[in-house]
Amino acid sequence: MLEVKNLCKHFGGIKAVDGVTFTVEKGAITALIGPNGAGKTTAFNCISRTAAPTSGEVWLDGERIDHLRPHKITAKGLSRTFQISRNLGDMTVIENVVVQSRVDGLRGLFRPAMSREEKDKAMSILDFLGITRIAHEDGHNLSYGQKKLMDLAALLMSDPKIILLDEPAGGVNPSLMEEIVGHIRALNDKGLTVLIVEHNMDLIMRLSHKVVVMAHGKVICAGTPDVVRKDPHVLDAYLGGVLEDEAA
Amino acid sequence: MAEILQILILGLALGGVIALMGSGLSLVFGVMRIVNLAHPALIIGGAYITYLAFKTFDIDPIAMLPVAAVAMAAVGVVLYRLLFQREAKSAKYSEMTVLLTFALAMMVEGLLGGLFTNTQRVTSPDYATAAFFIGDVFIPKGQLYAGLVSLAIIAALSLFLKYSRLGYAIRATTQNREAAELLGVNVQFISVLAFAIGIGLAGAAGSLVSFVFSFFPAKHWEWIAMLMSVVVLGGMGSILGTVVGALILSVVAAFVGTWIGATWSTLTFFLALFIILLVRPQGLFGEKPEMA
Amino acid sequence: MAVTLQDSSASAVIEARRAHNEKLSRKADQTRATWFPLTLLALLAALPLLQFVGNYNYVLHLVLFTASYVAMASGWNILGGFAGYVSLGHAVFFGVGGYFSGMLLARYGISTLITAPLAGLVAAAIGYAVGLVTLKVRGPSFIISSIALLMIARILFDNWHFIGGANGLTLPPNDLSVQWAKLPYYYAMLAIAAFTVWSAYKIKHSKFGLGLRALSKDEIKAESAGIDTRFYKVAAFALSAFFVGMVGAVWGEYLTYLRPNIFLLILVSANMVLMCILGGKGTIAGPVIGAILIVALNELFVATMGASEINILGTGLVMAIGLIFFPLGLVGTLARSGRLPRILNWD
Amino acid sequence: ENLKIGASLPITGGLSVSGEKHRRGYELCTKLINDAGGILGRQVELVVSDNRSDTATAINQYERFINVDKVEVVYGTFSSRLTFPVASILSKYNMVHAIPSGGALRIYEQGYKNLFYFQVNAAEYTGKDVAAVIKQLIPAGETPKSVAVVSADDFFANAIEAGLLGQKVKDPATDKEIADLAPGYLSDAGIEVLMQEKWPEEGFNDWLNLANSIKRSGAEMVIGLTASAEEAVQLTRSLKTVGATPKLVYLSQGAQTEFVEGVGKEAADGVLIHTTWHKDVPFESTLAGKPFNNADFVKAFTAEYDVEPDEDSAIPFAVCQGIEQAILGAGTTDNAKMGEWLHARTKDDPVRTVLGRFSWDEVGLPVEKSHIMTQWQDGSLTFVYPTGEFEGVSPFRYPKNGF
Amino acid sequence: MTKLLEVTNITAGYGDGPAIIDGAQLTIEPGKVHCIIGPNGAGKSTLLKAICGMLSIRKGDVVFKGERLNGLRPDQILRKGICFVPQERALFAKMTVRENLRMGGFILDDKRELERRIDGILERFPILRERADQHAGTMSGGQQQTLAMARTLIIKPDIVMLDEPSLGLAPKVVQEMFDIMKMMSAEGVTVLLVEQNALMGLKNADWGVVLDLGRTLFEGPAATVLADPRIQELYLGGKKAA
Ligand SMILES: Nc1ncnc2c1ncn2[C@@H]1O[C@H](COP(=O)(O)OP(=O)(O)OP(=O)(O)O)[C@@H](O)[C@H]1O
Ligand SMILES: Nc1ncnc2c1ncn2[C@@H]1O[C@H](COP(=O)(O)OP(=O)(O)OP(=O)(O)O)[C@@H](O)[C@H]1O
Ligand SMILES: [Mg+2]
Ligand SMILES: [Mg+2]
Repeated sequence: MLEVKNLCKHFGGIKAVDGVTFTVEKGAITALIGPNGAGKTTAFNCISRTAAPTSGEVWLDGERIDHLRPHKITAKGLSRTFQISRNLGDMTVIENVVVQSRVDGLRGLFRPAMSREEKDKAMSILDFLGITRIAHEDGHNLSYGQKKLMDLAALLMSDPKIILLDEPAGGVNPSLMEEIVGHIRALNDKGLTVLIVEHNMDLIMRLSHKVVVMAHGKVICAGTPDVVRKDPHVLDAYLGGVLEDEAA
Repeated sequence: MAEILQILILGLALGGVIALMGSGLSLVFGVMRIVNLAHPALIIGGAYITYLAFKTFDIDPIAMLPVAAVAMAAVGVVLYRLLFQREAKSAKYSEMTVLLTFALAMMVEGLLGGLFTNTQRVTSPDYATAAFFIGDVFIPKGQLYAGLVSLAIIAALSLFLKYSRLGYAIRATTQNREAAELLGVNVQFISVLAFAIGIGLAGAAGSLVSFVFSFFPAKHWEWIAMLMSVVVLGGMGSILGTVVGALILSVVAAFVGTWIGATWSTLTFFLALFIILLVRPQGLFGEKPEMA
Repeated sequence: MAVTLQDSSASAVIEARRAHNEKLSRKADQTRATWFPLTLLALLAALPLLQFVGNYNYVLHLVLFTASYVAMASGWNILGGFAGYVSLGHAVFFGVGGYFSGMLLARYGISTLITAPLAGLVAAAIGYAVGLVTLKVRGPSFIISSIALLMIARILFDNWHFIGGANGLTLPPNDLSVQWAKLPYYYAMLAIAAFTVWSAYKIKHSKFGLGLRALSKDEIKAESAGIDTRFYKVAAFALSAFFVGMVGAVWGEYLTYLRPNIFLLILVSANMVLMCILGGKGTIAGPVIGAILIVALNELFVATMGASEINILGTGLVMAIGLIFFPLGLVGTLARSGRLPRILNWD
Repeated sequence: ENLKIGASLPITGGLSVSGEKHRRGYELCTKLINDAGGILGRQVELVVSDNRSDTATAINQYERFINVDKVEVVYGTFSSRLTFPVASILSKYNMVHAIPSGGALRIYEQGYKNLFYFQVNAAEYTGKDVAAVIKQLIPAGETPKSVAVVSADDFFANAIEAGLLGQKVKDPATDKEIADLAPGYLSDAGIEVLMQEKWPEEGFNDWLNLANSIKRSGAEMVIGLTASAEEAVQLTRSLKTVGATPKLVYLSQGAQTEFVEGVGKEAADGVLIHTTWHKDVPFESTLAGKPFNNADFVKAFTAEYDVEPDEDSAIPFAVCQGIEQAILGAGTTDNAKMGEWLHARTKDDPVRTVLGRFSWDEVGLPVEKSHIMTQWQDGSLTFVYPTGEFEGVSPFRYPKNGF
Repeated sequence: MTKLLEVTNITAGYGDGPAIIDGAQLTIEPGKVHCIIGPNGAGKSTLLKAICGMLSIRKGDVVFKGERLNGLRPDQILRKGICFVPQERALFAKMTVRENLRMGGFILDDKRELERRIDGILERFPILRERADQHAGTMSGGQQQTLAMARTLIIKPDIVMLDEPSLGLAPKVVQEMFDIMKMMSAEGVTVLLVEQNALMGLKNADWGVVLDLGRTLFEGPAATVLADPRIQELYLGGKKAA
């Protein structure tokens, strides 16, 4: 479904992403992991085109998308969240969510901002994430975790085909995280493809079908969770033996 | 050849003064995120101080520069406390200040108008209308002195910002007010200080301007757009950029003025602004924005 | 220390929280008062009846003048208030509109009342083209680019001899008697103002408006939310230029005199901005209230202080005080604190 | 009941320097009239409004005078650019429009009623007197052969330039030709134009460069048509700085004291400036029905404001005198009657003001008046032309030896 | 048992909005690691902000070494010895890593000593040493977090308050982070942290605090908190613990 071929992103001398190639299969949950500064977020940025790749190709459903503007990519069904939540202050949470719903054509532009159905849909998503009580709160008056949840809610509003989640569980309460995991899985069951960056190994191992490991801008290993967790490179570069501790 | 050299000299000489006029603007923006539309009006304030001293006590305008700078800096402290302190934490700060300073510009103009009437003034020390003649070319003394003094002040200021502890604190406060506060910077004090320095620069520029251009309270409207163009060309907030921008634009304007027509020389400034926005929106020395 | 679980107090907190949430949602669906602007419009439409009992030309002039600024400030609001791009160069479109229709009137005798929408379109086209360049930058850089736009337009108009250059262009006054001469422009301006306010309302409550608000906060986020930010903002620029252009067209014939330094003045732009901000940027009633206030204040200054620098000082002071105490504008700040009178809630 | 007279003036903004002086002229005249018992036994109340140099405001304020303040008579405003639209509105109200400043020919060709210009002639014809000075006061062989003409892109300056260079005056609205001034006063006087340059009305700073170009052109005469005294100062200072040495310098502005103050005595020396008024010219006029000559005016003004008056105060004073005489002459403040009375003036039965005698042609331009050409000599402004019309004319200094 | 910092019954909120913190209390003992947990939006960050002077305290007292801190500015509180690293990291995006560290020691007067300590820090964190001249804003999320944390070590405060220090860090680094924290407390720096990674947090802490709806619901030794089944269910992701 999503194919990344030889993607590079250089900042001056820094090769943040350096020839990354991987695929995300339709209907699967793929995890992208790696140490801090490995280039995961940068790869996300290049895929969703919020940053222009230095070179390389990105294909979505057999169509090349690395030259499209971000909104076009979103329109093609690829949505993302940001590691450090970007939310729209001065707009209520529900507006933040509804803004993400699709607008078709020029006439669609002048339809009412928030139709009944959209509002209901947004409320049900908020409900689903357990944040209905802040529906009318201002976007920038939220706590860190609330912002993350709002981002996720907004993402779901646009009925994407594939979602890119950048550390969705970072800063989210463990209890809630359990639910989010459940929801992601439920969405995935309905056919949504997921690419997820996370440092919570437990979550990754339970959730993903495939894991891609990056370090220093390169893919060092890819495969099923079980294969990856045993890979010595991964252990050394990333996990640092932590998993063993927890398993024990 | 002599002609080209001459035009170059005249452009550079004017550019030096414009650089000083713009640098305070750039500093206040860079440090405080305040787009100070009142800057030219305050420059005129400094010019009046200098003019009064020149007229009544016959004090040389350049000698008056420190006095004008300090006096205007004091004004800056008061203005900051009255106008900007309250809002300094707001997210919309930068935008709001554009309007606030627009209002300030009107107030300064009104006040100066009330005090000094709208008659045009200019100080005329001997050097203001004299020049060094070197063969075929000449260097106007007034502009030369003004330019040199400007560059000296700007250099001193840049060093201060780059290396002194207060300079550090000023830069840190600019970038992240909250963080600076958490690291022990008294951001209130730093803000006042930075603003005062900026307005002090306006005062200093006023002293130099007093013998380079003639002025009256309403004159500042003519300067603001030109100064802003210079600042944007150089990159908002970069003092080095402002200097380079001022010099480049003044030189280009001088050539355009001579070869194409005086009408079009002012156009140079604004056209350059558009071109720079087109090809390099962050300006010559500005920081690149997040998304191109 | 003993481990304690303080359950009982928790329920009190939950109660307080619920109350707060309720207050928030109340704020969200406070009903708007559309009857008020409609009544106001009806009253103003009937105002010229006064001419039967005396000469109230000056009153009409003031209303007309206010209406022109209501339209311009509301138009400006689409770009400045909704999309968050503060332009100090909108006077350009005022000038473009004025000159376009003015030249048609001068050369072919077609009244600007007919060609005003066309002038609006021309202004919009120019706005679109300019927007493609200047909307690449945000914040202060944009503001400055807009000032530069104004300066460039000024220099070009000053040197364009076909339209009279810096010397300007006189238009023939209409043949109506003094009593009635103002009426065509009065009604035209009133109509434009009403249309603009209505359009602004429609835009604000459309997908387009929501998108503009989103991009005014964070363009990258908006873009990745599927909003074509470049098109949205350029379209907003064009739309706001359209309304300002229409006003310019009618204003030109009303003045019977076109001159670059009547139209292409930073003060004209500044007035739009000031009215919008003072009234409440991004609100519907804001620009209207702002325009009325500023014109009224101006009148007050001229009437009470007559000719003096105090004029300028006073205007600046009012502006500063307004900004300091009502940072979101009159309407915006009152709404934020929940004290907005019903009749001013048009959103 | 007081007789209300309204005047909208640019007290603030770009034209404020002259605007303020105009106010003094009007105020002084009003005061003197009131001291002498008013007009037709009524005290005069002067209502001045600041239009901030803004056209729309100016129009607005005249309407306000008429509708709200209920003034019976108005005085004109300052500058061509404000006068033009004001003329349209006052014409609509059938008011007598006495114009202190607004000399562009186009204003008088619009068919407005009741215009009365209180200066010498339309700006386009100013060059005539410049040429006359050159022809009459400079020995034939020594006249300047070449000239650099630089001017502000300003209504008034453009108008003077059109006359000097012999351009066509057109109404851009209709493309109709209003006047063809060819071949122009300069070529008439046998002077070749080596350089011609315009600077924009606002925001121009590059004076040294302009001066340098003038110098390089090698022209023997410099004509500077500035929009304000400020620009005259800038231009002169720059010419001095670059070391230009023209034989003759004529400026359209610079008769004010600020000019010498700004450029210094030496630089000002020999600069030729046209003016409508000079303090030493022995014009005879009347005020409140009594003789009141120019010297009286200077004395009264100095007593009142502690500075000597200049042209910008004398002209509005004359406007005020003209209006007073019109009311007295018509015996009423009915503007139609006043207009008739003013139009009926002739050379022998003129309006008498501190600017001399006035009578007008049908469009409102004065007949048979010439400018007073003044020259800065040793820090004071002396008049050098016309010779033979009145006493006190100083000898013309030529050539100017540097700045 | 000595108390270093005592927070009694405080009320605080943003601007003139509702009280977010309402009746929270906290006792900090010297040299220990304290961990606050609670659901999203509970007010944890708000509480820390109130303590360090970023928000004004409406009611109640914050007493540090017997001295009331209410009403002091953040910079004054820092000088008293309380250092706060907020959740949003608070770095200077356009300054280099080294300059950021230098700012971290802004209150130190001795320049030489400052440089020495910076070198020490860079020694300890290779990630930072590699990037000493990179602008902080261009570093990855985890790198920024490391920098923010490292910065506090420069001035050796009495109390370090960390808002979710493990946020966005790779597992390996998280462990290092907690090790550093332990080391700090061993050196006599008292640590107060807020953690969503509650398991990790409590495991490495001495004292646990549960905050919800702006007030302290539960306070006790970390092990006790960790073991309490109610708390496990409500705040630690019950299923996991089960
Ligand atoms: N604008 C930039 N300029 C220079 N370097 C950058 C820029 N953006 C990112 N980098 C560098 O690129 C590398 C990859 O960063 P990225 O944010 O993609 O990492 P990451 O894998 O998401 O890490 P983390 O898990 O910590 O979020 C880092 O070393 C970072 O310093
Ligand atoms: N700047 C603000 N203005 C107004 N309200 C705010 C602001 N920041 C947070 N809040 C509100 O205060 C409450 C507590 O926020 P806080 O950030 O303290 O939560 P937290 O416990 O740190 O949550 P998280 O674990 O998600 O970071 C939230 O309900 C939020 O809506
Ligand atoms: Mg990342
Ligand atoms: Mg938090």
